[in-house]
Amino acid sequence: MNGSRLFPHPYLSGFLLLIWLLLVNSVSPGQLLLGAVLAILIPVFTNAFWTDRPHAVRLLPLLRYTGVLLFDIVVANIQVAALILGPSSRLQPAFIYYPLELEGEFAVTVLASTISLTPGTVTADVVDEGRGLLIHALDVDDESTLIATIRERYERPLKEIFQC
Amino acid sequence: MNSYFLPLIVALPFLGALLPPLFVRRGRTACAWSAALVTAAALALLLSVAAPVFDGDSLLFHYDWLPAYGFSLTFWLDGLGLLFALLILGIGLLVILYARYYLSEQDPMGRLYAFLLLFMGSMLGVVLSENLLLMMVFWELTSLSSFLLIGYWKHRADARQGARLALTVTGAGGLSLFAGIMLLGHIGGSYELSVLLASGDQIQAHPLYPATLVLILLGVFTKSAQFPFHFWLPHAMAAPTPVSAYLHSATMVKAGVFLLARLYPAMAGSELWFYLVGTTGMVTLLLGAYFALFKHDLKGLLAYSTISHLGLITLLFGLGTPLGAVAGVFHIINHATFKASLFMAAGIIDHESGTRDMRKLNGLWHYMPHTATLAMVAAASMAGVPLFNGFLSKEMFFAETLHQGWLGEWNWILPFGATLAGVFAVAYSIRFIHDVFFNGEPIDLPRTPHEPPRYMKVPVEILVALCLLVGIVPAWTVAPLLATAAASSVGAELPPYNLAIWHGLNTPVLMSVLAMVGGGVMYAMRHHLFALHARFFRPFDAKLLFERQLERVIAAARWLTMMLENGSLQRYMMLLLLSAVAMVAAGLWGRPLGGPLAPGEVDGVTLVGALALALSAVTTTIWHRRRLVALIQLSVVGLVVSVAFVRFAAPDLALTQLSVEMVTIILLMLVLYFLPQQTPAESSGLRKGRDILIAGAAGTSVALLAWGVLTRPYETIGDYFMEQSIPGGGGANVVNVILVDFRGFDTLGEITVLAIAAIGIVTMLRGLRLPTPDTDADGRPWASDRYPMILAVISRPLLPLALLVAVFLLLRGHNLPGGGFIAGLVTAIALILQYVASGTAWTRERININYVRLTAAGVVLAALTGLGSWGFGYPFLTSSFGHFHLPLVGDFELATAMLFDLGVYMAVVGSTLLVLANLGKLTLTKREATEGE
Amino acid sequence: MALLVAIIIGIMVACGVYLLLRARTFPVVMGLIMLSYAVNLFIFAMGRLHAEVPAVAGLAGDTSDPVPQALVLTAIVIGFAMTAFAVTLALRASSELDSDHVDGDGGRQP
Amino acid sequence: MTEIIVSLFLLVGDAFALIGSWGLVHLPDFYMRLHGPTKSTTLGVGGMILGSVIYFSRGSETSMHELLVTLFLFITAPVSAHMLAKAALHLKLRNEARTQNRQDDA
Amino acid sequence: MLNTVVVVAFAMMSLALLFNLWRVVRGPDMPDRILALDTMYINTIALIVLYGVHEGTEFYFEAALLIAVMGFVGTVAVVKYLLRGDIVE
Amino acid sequence: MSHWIILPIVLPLLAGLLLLLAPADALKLKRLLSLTSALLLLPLAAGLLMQTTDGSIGVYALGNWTAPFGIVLVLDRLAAMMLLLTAVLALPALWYTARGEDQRGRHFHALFQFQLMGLNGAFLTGDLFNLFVFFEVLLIASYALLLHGGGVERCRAGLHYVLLNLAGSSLFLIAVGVLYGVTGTLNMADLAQRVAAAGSSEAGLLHAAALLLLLVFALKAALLPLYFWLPSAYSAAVAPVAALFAIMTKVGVYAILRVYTLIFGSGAGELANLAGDWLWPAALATLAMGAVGALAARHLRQLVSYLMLVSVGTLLAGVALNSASALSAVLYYQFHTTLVSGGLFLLAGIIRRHRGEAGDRFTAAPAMLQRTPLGVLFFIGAVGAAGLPPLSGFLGKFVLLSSVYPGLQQAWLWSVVLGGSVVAVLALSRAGSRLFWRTAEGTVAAAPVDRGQLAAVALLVVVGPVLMVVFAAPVFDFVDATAGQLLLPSGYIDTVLGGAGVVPAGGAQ
Ligand code: NA
Ligand code: NA
Repeated sequence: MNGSRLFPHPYLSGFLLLIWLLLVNSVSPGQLLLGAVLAILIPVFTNAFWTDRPHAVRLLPLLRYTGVLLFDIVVANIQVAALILGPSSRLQPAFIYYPLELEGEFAVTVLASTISLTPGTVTADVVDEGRGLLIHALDVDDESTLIATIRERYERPLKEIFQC
Repeated sequence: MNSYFLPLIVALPFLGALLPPLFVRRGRTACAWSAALVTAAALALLLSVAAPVFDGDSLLFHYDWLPAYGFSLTFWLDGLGLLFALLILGIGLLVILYARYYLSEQDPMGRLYAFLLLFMGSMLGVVLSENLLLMMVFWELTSLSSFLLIGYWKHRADARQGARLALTVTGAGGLSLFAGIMLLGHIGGSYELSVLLASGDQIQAHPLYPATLVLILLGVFTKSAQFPFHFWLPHAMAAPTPVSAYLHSATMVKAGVFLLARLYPAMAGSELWFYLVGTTGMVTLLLGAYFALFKHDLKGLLAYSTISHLGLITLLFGLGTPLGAVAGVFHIINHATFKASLFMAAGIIDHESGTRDMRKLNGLWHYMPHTATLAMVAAASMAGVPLFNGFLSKEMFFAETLHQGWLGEWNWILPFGATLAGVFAVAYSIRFIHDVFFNGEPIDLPRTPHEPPRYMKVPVEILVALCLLVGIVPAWTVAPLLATAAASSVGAELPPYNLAIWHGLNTPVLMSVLAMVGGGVMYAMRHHLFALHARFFRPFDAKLLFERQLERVIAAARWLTMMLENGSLQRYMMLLLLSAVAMVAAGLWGRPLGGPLAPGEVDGVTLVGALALALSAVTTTIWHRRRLVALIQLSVVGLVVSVAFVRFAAPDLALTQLSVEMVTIILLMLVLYFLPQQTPAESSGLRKGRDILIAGAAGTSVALLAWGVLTRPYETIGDYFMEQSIPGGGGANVVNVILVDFRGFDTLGEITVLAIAAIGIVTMLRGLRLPTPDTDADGRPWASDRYPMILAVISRPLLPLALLVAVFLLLRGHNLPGGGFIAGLVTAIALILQYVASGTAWTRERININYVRLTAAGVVLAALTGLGSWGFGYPFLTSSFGHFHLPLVGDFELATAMLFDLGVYMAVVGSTLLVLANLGKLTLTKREATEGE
Repeated sequence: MALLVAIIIGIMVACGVYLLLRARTFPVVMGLIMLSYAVNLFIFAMGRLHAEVPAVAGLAGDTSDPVPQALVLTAIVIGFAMTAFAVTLALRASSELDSDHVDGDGGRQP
Repeated sequence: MTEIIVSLFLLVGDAFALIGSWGLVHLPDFYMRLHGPTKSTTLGVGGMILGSVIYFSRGSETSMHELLVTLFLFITAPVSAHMLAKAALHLKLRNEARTQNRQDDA
Repeated sequence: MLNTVVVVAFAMMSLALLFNLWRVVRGPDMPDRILALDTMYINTIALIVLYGVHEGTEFYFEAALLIAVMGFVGTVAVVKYLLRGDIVE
Repeated sequence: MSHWIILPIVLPLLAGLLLLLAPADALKLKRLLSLTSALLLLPLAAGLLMQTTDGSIGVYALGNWTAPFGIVLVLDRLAAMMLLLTAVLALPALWYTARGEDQRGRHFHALFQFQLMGLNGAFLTGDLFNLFVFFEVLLIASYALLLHGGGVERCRAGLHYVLLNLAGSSLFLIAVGVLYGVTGTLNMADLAQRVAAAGSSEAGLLHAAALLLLLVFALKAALLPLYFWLPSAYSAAVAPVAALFAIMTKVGVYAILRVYTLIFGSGAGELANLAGDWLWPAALATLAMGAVGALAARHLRQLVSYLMLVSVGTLLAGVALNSASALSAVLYYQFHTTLVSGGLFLLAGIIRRHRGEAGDRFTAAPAMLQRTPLGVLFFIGAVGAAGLPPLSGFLGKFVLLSSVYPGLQQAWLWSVVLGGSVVAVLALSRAGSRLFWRTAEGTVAAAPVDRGQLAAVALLVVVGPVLMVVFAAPVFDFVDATAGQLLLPSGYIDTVLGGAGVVPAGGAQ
């Protein structure tokens, strides 16, 4: 799947083409052609900068994961908004150590970002030489529930997506 | 007539000055010959054209040089000029001969002759110039060349100081003379003597005559060492004796009295002239004579005697009578001959005995009878003894002092003073003879004296012979020259005068007798007088005084300079800013400020933005001592400014402001790392208050200007650009079309500035060793995680994304907001993010571009795009564009301006990365060494 | 609006000037930056502030004068170059002179 | 109809942004304040951008490019938050007293 | 209706920005200021999007995009400064 | 289409860029390239000057955009003169550097070329904002050049120089902004017309902008109270850079001449000739304080720097007089004093290297090995710097002094200028005596003086001034005509605004 020097980054190229069309706000043949050229050329130039990219990505689980994430973000926002608007003295903040099952920098990063984007949690640090995350949560009743939620809802699907 | 001989005569010594330094390698005699031949050649030229002058004709060479400014190269040989030219060249020749034997082996002979010839040429120029500006040129040259001559023995402090003293006094006098001459030229309407000498009445009637006279006389008196400017002359005695013999007999000091003689028809005859010139002459005459007696140094005696005799000549011209002028000219001749020979004799004595101190020199008659005889003749002439030439002119002088009537009942004071000076002159002349050649035996002389080499005496013999010939048979010798010289000085028919030795027993003869007897008596009483003099006159050294005063002036100058330039940027900045405020205030003062336009409504968001802007600007300032905090505040200012650009429909500006601000902040942080994190509280309350006032005034000034402009309508060239942008520039985004087309030249300059700055920065950073802080400002060790993983992982895919955006911005710039500059900054920032997230080494491994070359290539591309238009016969930077159609792709436009913009892009990427990466690299070595991660 | 803009520019100039008069290089450089922000706004304002749409040819509506905008763009870039140079020079000076005082006298600190 | 949807998106987005900013002001310690902007503001901007996309996509034209901004924010905002938290941990910023598992050595 | 909404939205956005500004000014610690500044950048994007709707123009899209980029890079750089002092090493 | 006019800008630009592209260690190649460019500039400038001798004004419309919309280069007599002066100064300075001084830092040659580009651009441009851009080009290059060689003093002086000039640039922008805000144009000829036509309601703003601009130019020209940065900066620079800087102050003088004869000249109505009243006292005070500084100087570079202030004072006093003959004198004297100051800076550099630890300080030091040629050059240079005959400085001063009619103004000018000359004589003779005459025991280990460097000095202090005297008549013809052109700007305005320099559409193929 990871191809030649000429076309080193098929996902990236596709992604760039999409971005280009978004940027120019048009799907005219000219722009398609220009976008394709750029989508091929730019990865050639920047190939060296992204050598540790994920080798294989499973698209379907990725789409599902994205959907779940978007939904959770909306929910999280409402929850956090409520927390913020409520009296702050009621909040129970906590630092939580989250032991990772995932491997691979990219996958861990995606998980960390997901945690930061979702309900009341922020990945504060990567600890234990990359085997755990330190999470700050705005309001936690039960630490283990939170860990379990993250594990089930995000980490496992990511393992599937990145096959690691 | 051979009028072009005149400039040639003047030029010869100047050109010839090159010869002695060349010939000195072939020996001292050859060197002297080269100088002598040049002089002889000039003299021969002079004599070849001299004959008509004796008939009252004159020779004129004229070349219109700068007619608009009255500056012509006009030379003139009349009687006066001839006389002086003869003295200059004749005595010059003798001095050259004399110097050949005077100089020691160690003295660089070529240099002396070169300087001497330069001086000779300058003097010839002074006396032969007809145009006063031309004369002025040579006048200053005499000061300069005499400076070199006096300072010839540069290893001696007295020579150096004497030379500088002479230059300063005569140079300053020369500039005064210059002013006087310019005024004279203004009054007389010309700088040509032919015009000026004929308009004496008009000149003297002019209201500026007094100022003109004073200025000119300042030049004359300084040059001729008249009181109170006489003090430089004795110190000029530090020069080798041939130089003294030349400068102080026939030339340098005579330049002043020459000018008196020369300008006589134009300037003389007024009461002011009499009082200024006469008084100065009389005072100088007496003072010089007095001090001459008390000098123990042979040359010192001669120096003051010179001052005194110059005073005499000055007094004679000051009388303002034609016969006074005749006597003055005559005494110029006589003084030149006897004084030159006396200096040479003194030089021989010095040379052969090793000292010039008359208290040591005694009884030299036994050792050098020949020289003694010569010296005695010359001294007798100086004393005014009959049968010697000095007597004749002194008699005429005495006679003239009796014939003036300016002073009324005080008329007697002139003959009295003249006689008194005569008494002193006789006394010091006797001293010169008796103290040196008789008066017992010499007292520990450094050397046993003996007669000098044969040829060293020849010049003295010639001069002494002249003294005698003129003194005995004036009518057969000097008469024609004197007649023509005096006549041309007076500028009119001369009244009859008689050069006979004996006119019968008259008052002048009595005065002479009185002077002789009085002088003898005075010399006899000399020891009492010396004691008396020592009681009342502390030994007083003008040179030391000058040096001390000069040091004091220099100290004051240094103090003043230090006071002004105290090296404080804060003060300089304050002056600049205060001046700016003053300029704006002066410009706006008393004129209407506001214009007719309505100020326009303010909406709420704008107000909030304004508030945010003001607040963050103020907090930046208040907290400037906490640098990082202030930096954050400053970024808020930058952000709001770019939002303001959006608010007022200037997207290109907003984009640029945003990207530049980010690069700036990164830059500042890169630098701040090495600097103190806090600014010490060192401004006093007073200073802060003052600065707040200045800041307030500056802010108010700019606000007033803004208000004034914003409330006025105007007509702008911008409308033209709006119309022409598409048809002429091929782009819809007018701002961009201005940048790359209408005013592309500005942009070319701008990227050049960027490139130069980057080059300069990199140059500055080379070899810079900075202490890297081990802890942060609070003493906390730095975090150990150099490249946080999550940041690194996310940053990497952002690079292709950013490049895509950059290409997007670059391509659309011509029609929509964007352009090469913004695209360049986006690219640079994306790359810098890689540096931040993954490190310099990591990034450099992956991007192998020489940023200097990239920058240069960018500017080259822009410039070549500009040059491309030459090929089509259009001026630099003329753009062209066209619309094209390709199947599948559709319509698109290509413009050379896009190529130009690509150059801009490359230059921006290159220079930004050049700066940031090099700043970042500063720590690399040290950190890796200590942390070893 | 004119008054508001004039006042804001004035305040920014005043802040910039005050910083320019400080004794240490870093605040002075910040003052230069502030001043150049203010000056950029000032030049921009010289094209008057009535624009409704950007200076793009063919748009309907009141466009602003494009010339001052082009001038500001040039001025921003030049200002950036100059700031970069100045701040690097400040760094060099602090190393050479062993002080970040604008006159290099480290000894004047209390 | 579009106008109502656009208005709704704008208002909701705006509200989230405002609440996030409010959290920034009134929450008691840095770590808690961090939650406001990372989520609310991100979504707030997202909402407003959706509103804008709909607004400018009237008729046949579609204008999706604003989505890029949201996409970009969703990628970067967690990283910013993470970095800020890292810095806070490094600086040992004060934790609210009731925080479980405090990291400020207090 | 949209106009009214936009005006209200402007007011709310302004308020949000003032909150951010307050935190930038108030601190108390550097991360607070940086966070507030970052939030300001994001809210400014919202403001600009709003302004685009208000003016009915898409000319300001690039400005919004660039603010997002610059806000991120700026935040990262300042945080790196706090962590390591040396942001490019 | 004649492209000659743009070449003085493009040639050094391309040379500078090629120098950046050249391999870092190819010093000989760089010298060759740099010298070739400087050498070509000389005939180029001379040729351009010849083009102006018939009184014609060359216009080059960049991008083929007609004035007042596009940027035009304008080659009138003054511009041509300044180009020639730059070229004449640059070549010896560069030659001097190429004899070794260029190894003391990197990128010297490129920076030098950029500096030349900036100077030439400033002299040629007919657009006020473009003048700003070229000011910045020459300033940024000068900042970097000033620091060439590194070291504490250069750093300190450089910091002051840079920061003050940056503040000055802001003031420049404000002034240009106001002028544009009121008149709506940037082309100087157009500005002249619009200022002349402006109503009295606009006078205050225009006046303020004009004075602010004057201040900026005065900062460049180093006029009291804005010159304090100059002595330390110029003393700190390496010799050839200081020599090139001799023309930097003249850029200020040039700008004043240009703007206050063209835009705010006699045609400016209410604002006519507004600069003179300010320039006059400031110039005389600068002259006086320059003289004081010359007395106070402790080393030769410092002395030359202060003498430069004296000359700036002299020049601007002449500008303030604003009469044809005064301007003639200014133009003539400017040429002279720039060359001589430049030459003396170079000489100071040589002396500094040959007097051991004493350098060019006025303290006793062992005799220099080749003191005769150095002494001769110093003497001649000093004569030139003091404005004494027979060199051209004297002629310049004479014409300047005689250009003013008797009265109070004359009394001031004469006494200050002539007093300044006396002080200069005093200071220079003292300096010469200390450097060349008063020597201490011992010898200095130094390489023999480089003949090429001596030749560079001789070109500037001897050959230049002597030629200016020998050819004084044609030179004065030229400067007289230049002054006339400046005082009667209608020719300039009509030519520039008459659409000159533009190639008609389709007329090129
Ligand atoms: Na004796
Ligand atoms: Na670094």
